[in-house]
Amino acid sequence: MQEGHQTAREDLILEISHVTKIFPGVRALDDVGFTLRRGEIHALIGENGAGKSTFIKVLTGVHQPDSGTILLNGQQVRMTDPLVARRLGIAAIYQHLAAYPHLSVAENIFMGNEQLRPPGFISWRNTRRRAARLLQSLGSSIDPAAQMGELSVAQQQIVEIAKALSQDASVLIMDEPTAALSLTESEELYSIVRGLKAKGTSVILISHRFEDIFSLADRVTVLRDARYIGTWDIDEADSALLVNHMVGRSIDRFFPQKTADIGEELLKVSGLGRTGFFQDVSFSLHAGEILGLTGLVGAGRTEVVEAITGVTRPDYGTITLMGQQVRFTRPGEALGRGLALMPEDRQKQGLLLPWSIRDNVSLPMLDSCRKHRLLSQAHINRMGSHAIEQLAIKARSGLDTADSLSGGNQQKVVLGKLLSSSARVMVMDEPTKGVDVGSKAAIYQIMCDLAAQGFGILMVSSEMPEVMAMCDRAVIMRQGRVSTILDRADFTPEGILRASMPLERKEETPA
Amino acid sequence: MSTRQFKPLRLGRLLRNRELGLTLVLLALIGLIGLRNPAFATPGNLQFILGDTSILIVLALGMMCVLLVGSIDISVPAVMALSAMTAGIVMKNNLVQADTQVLVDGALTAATVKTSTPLPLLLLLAAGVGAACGLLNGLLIAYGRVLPIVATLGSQYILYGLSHLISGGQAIYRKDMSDAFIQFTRGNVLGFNSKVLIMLAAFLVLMAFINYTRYGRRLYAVGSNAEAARMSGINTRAVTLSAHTIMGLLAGLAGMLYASHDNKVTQDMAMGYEMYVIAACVIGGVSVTGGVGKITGVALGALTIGVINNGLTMLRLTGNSEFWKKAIQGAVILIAIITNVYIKRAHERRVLRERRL
Amino acid sequence: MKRILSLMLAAALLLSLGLAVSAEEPIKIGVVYKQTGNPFFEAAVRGFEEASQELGFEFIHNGPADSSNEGQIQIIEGFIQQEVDAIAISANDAAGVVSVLQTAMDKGIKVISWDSKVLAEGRNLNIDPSVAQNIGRVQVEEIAAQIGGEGQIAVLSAAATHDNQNTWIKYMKEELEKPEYDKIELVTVVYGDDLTDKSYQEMQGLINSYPDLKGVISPTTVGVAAAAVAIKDAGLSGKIKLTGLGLPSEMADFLADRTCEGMYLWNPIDLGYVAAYASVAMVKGEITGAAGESFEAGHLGVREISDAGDGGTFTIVGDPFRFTPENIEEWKNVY
Amino acid sequence: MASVTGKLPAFLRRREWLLAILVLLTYFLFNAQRPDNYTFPKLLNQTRVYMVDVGFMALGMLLVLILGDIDISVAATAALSATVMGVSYRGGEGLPFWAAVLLMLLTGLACGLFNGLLVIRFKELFPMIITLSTLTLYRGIAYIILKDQSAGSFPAWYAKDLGYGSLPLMGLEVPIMLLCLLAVLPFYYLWLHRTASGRRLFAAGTNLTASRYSGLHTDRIKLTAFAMNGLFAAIGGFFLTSRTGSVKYTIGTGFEMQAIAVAVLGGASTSGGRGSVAGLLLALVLLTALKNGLMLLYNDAFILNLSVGLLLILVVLIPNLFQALADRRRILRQRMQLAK
Repeated sequence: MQEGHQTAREDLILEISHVTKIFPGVRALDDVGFTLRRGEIHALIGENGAGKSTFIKVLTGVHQPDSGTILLNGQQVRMTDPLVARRLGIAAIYQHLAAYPHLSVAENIFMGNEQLRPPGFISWRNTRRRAARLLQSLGSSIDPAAQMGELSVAQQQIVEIAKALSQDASVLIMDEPTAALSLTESEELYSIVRGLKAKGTSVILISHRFEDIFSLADRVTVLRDARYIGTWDIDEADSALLVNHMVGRSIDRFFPQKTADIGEELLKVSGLGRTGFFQDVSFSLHAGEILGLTGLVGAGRTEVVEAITGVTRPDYGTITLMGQQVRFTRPGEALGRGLALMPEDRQKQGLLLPWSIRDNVSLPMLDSCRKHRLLSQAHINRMGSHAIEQLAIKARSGLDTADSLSGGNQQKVVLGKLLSSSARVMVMDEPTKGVDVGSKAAIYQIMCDLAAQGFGILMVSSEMPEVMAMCDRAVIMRQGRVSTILDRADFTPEGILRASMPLERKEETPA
Repeated sequence: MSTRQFKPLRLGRLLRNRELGLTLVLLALIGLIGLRNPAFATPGNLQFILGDTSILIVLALGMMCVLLVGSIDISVPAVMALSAMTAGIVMKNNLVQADTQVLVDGALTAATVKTSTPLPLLLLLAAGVGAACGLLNGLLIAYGRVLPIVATLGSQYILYGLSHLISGGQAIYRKDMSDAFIQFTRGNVLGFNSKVLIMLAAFLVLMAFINYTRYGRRLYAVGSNAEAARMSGINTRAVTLSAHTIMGLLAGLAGMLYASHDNKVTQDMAMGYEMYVIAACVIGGVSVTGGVGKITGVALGALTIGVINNGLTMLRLTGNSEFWKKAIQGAVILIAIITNVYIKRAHERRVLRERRL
Repeated sequence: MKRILSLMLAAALLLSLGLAVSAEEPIKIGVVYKQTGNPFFEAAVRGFEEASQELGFEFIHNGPADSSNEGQIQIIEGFIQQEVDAIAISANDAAGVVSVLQTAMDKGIKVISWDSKVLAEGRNLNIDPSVAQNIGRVQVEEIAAQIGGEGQIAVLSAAATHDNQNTWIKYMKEELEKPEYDKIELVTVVYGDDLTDKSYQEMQGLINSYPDLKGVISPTTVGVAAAAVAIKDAGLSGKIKLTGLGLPSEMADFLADRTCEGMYLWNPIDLGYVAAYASVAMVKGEITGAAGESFEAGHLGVREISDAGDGGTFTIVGDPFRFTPENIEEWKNVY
Repeated sequence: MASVTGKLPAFLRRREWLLAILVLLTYFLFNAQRPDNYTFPKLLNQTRVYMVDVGFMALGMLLVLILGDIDISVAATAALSATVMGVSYRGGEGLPFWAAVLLMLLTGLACGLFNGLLVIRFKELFPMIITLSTLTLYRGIAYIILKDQSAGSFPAWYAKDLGYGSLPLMGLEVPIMLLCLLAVLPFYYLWLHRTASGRRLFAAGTNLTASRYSGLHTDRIKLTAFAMNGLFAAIGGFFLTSRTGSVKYTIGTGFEMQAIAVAVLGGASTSGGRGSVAGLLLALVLLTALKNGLMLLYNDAFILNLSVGLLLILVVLIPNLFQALADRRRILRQRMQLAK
């Protein structure tokens, strides 16, 4: 399937072969090849952590590959920094990171590509005018003078798209451009991308949404564990095939069989609201149950679980935990009452990266590791080894530091930390984000085991297969409200998607 | 594009306009102090305050650049001392005295004229020394990965030491200064003190740089999101380096203003001044974490400090509380920054309330 | 474990060496002044140099970078460590160095304070540049003469914490009680903390707040120079009269252009010279510092030691010297 | 962490070893220059000048630095505390001395607590900015209380025996002040490195968010650290006053920078999560050896400061450069393996 031979060389705008990128201790790309035809929309898919982000950064000159070649229009290029890539006509929309929250929308769009007027001063009038025009062409009415940090996630995404479009690139890379968009906004984007294609622009599209891929892409390439897996024409591929290649094994053996019985109500949330983030959120969680909380990026899922577990304080509504009304001021209080939160960003919120496994795991329970008022290293060691054993963490010993572990094992350490406390309700925010396939399966198994032990699990997830396979029920949010709560029997991909899609600002109704 | 829909946002921006708020606070302060001592609110005194604050403003502009990229520089006064001392020594060594006659009130009077190295050259030298110091700080921070506070704390010790070494223990006095240098901060153009004009020039140049050039905007980009800046091809280290160099250059210049104004250069010149500079920036709305801050705000922040300092001097002259001065100064700064926080929080709440769910 | 090892290693090596050698050596004097880089003290050191050439003693000198009491203590401890025979100090804080100087005296080191005294219990002898009363008096006389014996005057002092400043101001006020000064009104005393820019601001404040101000006394070198700049900048040279204690090198231009028509200071070279002679006499046991004793101070002649009224003793160097536009040329490059 | 560094000799990677070597170098260098005055017993005697009061302030500062915060009001806190002690004792006419000391410690605690409250209440503000204004405030209050006066006439055992006395120990005269510092260190060490609350302090400094998510009461940890810093500042002021024998409102001006320099030299980072008692002690020893040696050799305050500044920068910079070099070498090695 490595198919340089299928296409004539001159049709290829971009040809990448044997690219390897090494970070200290990690091989982020391993001998990856990829071709992009002129005027083609080429989808790149893979699980989180498969190497897509590194791949983009190599293409845009943020990282330099350690080996391999990149041919642009048949010429070998060396992109020593992002400016070179931009000059060569490669533009990218990044999933995160790329926004300057303190600056205006217009300035965000033209940062690094300023609208100058002689003798080289920035023309703010042109900047704003062009920004407004670009945003308009995306069907958006965002004020170019608004401050970026005050926009919603979806609006920021649109600005990022406008930014990439402003560069008139011949190769456009889009990393999850629709992740936070409404259906119409997505449609708008589709037509823009098709228009670009018609003008001869080549597009690399990275998306989780198969509907994006099937409605736009000409070809699709799969990456897995930093390696190239294969490339297919879109009409040769179907979602089952792609998923199998992405996970590397058949999908039905991937998710464990859940056996837990649903028991008494553990957690009840009613009328919960936090100004500006979400409102009127009500649901309940039972022992042995895995409850999904899903919706688009920016729908308010993380904010809801943060308010429940005391990270932030809700403005309205009540939370009832095991029959008692509670209101936590910090996660520690929640943990003490049996409500544990596994946060979304394990590197920033979950772990102390420079610390060892055992020190991470024992952190919430340090008071129980004391002997004669001093910490007992033996006790801490025991906790570390116990977690390693119980969760099958791949490490030489409990003394390994968290930053030396793979994503999946890091996530297990976070879990181990929470399990060392006496929690009964486990809130997991994107538990498998950026986790390799093997660890994913293991985490699913652990979740089922916990449910069988009588835990109630509230899982925030954006991955539809995950929600459909793991959850007993699913709360679907849109624009800060609960749009519906579905039982497992009623799960359909279309149903969940329809419930997640934002209501349109204009008169159109969702498809 | 429906502008009507976003009107609330525009209104919010207007309310958030902290420059407006600061101006009001400033006027209120002037009014209050003026009530206690009418001599305070006279145009003459206000212009004096403006002149007196010019040096602080020049320094605060540089500090703003450094804070914007998320760094800090506490070696500022030592840079001032070293630059002024270097230029001062050159000036002293080249000093020529001549007795001439000048026309005073229509009559020829005997006078001594002192000339030395041309003033522009001296200014260039001081600015160069300052920029070199800033560059050094920048190198340590951007390329040596030394944390800004540690690096500039160390360089403060070093630079003061150097200015002592080169001075050989000798301060520079008025008698060692050329007339041009003494007059440097005393000229009067269109009714404005030349310090004010120099400050205005620095202000305008920096405003053009920060608001209207791509290099200036990069200061914001790096401070707002360094990772994103790196991904869009901005050399974040070079930007940090240049911010520190600008700070150094302005400190060198400010050192000359300070020396001319005081009629002397000592090796411990301006010790402790960095705190006022940082305070001016913070009151003016610059975030110490980087990415936020407006040049007009900084100027107003520095003026607020100037008004407080001068006001306390004037207040005490009619009252009798010399000993309360320091505590009041600390309390006023504290209250100012806390008020800022409350204003910002109120604004954030308003934005959240206006957000559509 | 490694940490403990490293500590022990350091300690052991430090312990292994520790021999002090002492032999018959020349007299060694440690000179402490208020601040490094101050020309007044540089000049005083020249006085010590002069005396050391005449008497053949060694001396080391040092002052803190920031005119702090703590810095002086650090230096004194260093001098004790170097086994000096006498310490001659101009103190930043009369009380703050008493304890450390007492330990020095316990070790047989003689302590002489000069220029700015140490409290009686921390010194063997104080050398005042001049009689404090005289210093206060001459400045009042000077300003009275300049303003024609009538009008408002103000005092711009260093810090409210400086003993010598307060003593002088006290004597100024006593002097102003006299009937010939009835028409002179002392409106206020302000403090510039011996910082140039603050002194300048204070002077500016005086100008603005007292439109009828006729004269200013600033008994501090930093203050009088800053006041001169402020008066000149305000275009009031000759309209507001200025006197005080000023450095000729710093004030030269202001005397030349008559912003200041007369000011005082004692000769720091003589001050150091006398202090050096007193130190040597005391180390040699010729004097103990008791009232009634006297010693030979080289070319400056015999000095009598008398009771200072603060429980200790003192001697003086001479009368403050009056600098005028006429004589400034010959002094401005001396100190 | 350890696995990331490359070729730099293992023992140099630990700040403690680097400092120990520097201590020895400094000692031998100056000892060779001044064999009669720069000796161990004499150096030991100098520890009270360079080690004790700054040392106590640095102990407090270390806690705040481990959190990744900074407190530049410590010297002002020490001054205010000492002022309260001096004024309440009033040369024997006021409170009994023990009560004055107690009041002093409480003042330090209160100042620290006020800083801490501001820090946790206004998270938008940098502790540096907050303590910059409380610095002026605290010293201003001391000025209001004491005005231009100085307070003194303390009991002889305090101003004389504690400040300047020493005890014979193994044939050496050891300053009593130093013994006080050394007596506190083991407890401080155990608390910081061997108890749950010390551990939590490091956790909060390493990653505040993750610590909060792990159930730690991060606000309380911060409050405690700042309060204890205030307390240590007061203790530092207590020992400083025993040397000066009297209090003025300007006492200890600039000591905050010295305290920060000591803690940073000892391995603390202003970005948090790092610091050790052994490093701090070695940094104090090094500074004592260096400053005293320079004092003897040059008798120049500015050269002394210059050297301290240079030392501070080099000690932080050199490991960074080695680290960068090691990282580069490691990647090169991986690339070579790739080529094979």
